[in-house]
Amino acid sequence: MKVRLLYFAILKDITGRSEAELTLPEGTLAGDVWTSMRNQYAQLAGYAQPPMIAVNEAYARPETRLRDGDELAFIPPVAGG
Amino acid sequence: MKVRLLYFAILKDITGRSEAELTLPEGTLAGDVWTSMRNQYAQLAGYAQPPMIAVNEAYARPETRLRDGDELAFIPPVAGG
Amino acid sequence: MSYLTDSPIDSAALRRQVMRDSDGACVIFEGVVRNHHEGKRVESIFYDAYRPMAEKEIEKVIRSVELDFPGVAVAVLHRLGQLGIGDISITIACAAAHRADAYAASRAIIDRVKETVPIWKKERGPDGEEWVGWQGRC
Amino acid sequence: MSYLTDSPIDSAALRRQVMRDSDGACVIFEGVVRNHHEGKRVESIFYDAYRPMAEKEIEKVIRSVELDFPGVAVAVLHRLGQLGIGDISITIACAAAHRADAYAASRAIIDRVKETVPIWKKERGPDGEEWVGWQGRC
Repeated sequence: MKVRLLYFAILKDITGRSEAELTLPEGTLAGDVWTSMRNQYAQLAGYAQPPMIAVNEAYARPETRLRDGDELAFIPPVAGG
Repeated sequence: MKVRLLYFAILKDITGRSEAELTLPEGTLAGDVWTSMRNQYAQLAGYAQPPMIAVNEAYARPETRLRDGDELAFIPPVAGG
Repeated sequence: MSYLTDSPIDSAALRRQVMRDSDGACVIFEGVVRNHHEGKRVESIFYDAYRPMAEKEIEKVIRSVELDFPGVAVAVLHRLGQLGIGDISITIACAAAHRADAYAASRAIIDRVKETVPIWKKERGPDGEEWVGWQGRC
Repeated sequence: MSYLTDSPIDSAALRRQVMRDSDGACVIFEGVVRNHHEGKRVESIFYDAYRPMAEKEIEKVIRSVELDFPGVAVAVLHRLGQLGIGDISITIACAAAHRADAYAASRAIIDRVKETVPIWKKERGPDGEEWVGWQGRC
């Protein structure tokens, strides 16, 4: 299945991109994607716990099972206002 | 001694004037002036206690002894803002 | 420096008076003439004041709030005379590095102004007019 | 209806959106770019957002505050992009019959916006730049 992953703020700086299309095995959890990001980017290695997670523009838990066509984003600590 | 008495708001409406010059015996207290106003104006008869009192543009107690040249005002319940 | 005016209040001007480069928060409070009070319709309000004393009492309120919230910048302007629905009767501008101080100072100022400053209002409505707060309280 | 903008914020326009004849109080909160943060000098701030989600989350904040403070009218606008010292990053306008509700609603909105809305800021200063809140918290 395909999932669109969006990068914002620090994650956009670290990855050097604003989005990616991921091809994932069925049953992948949102938190699993964070684990693979940590393995890929040294700057994230220290962050065992994922930041907040959004699936389809709403907050979701790391245990959320992704589905084909989902839009996934990791939400670093927000600092609006 | 002479004291200038200022009327504001409801007291201006009741007395029909904005100020008066009073000639008072030495030793008159601010509260005494209220008592004589109550005797003069029927609409104030029910108000045994004076409103807040100001002497020379600052809050003062009814027991304040007036002096020649003082400016006295009774302050109805304030409603600014 | 006067805290009283007979003209419409320009809140943006008060904002400009207080904002400094170190301020991260600005709270503007406006008291506005509304069309009701304690269940009765209001059509206009006349504000009277003991002007020189009101200036001094507003000054005292500002000084006390500046002591309670050091570093907060404050501006206050109260309008007098005849005001219609929607007219601003008072604007309070508070600027601070952090929002908690700006909110708290703003609230403290309006609360204290309503307690101590010799300003009065006469409400006019379809049933006549009345000095607010006079009946039974004096 | 968008709660995000790339242009300077006109707080007076938000005020006009919320005021009704029944409102006696208006509280305007402005978040402003200040020249310091946690002891460091700041020269500018870049605001990034997950725009469609931020719109939805601000909407949720407004709805929740409207439930908590019935009768309060609310307008919110957050600016994104590169802001300089003194620029308004967010304006919140709250109108209510009585001031207590206007203050409380205003404070609740800014507090909740800062907790839940996916907006980030990168501070730039003489020592370089940094995403606020990232270090050690994620």
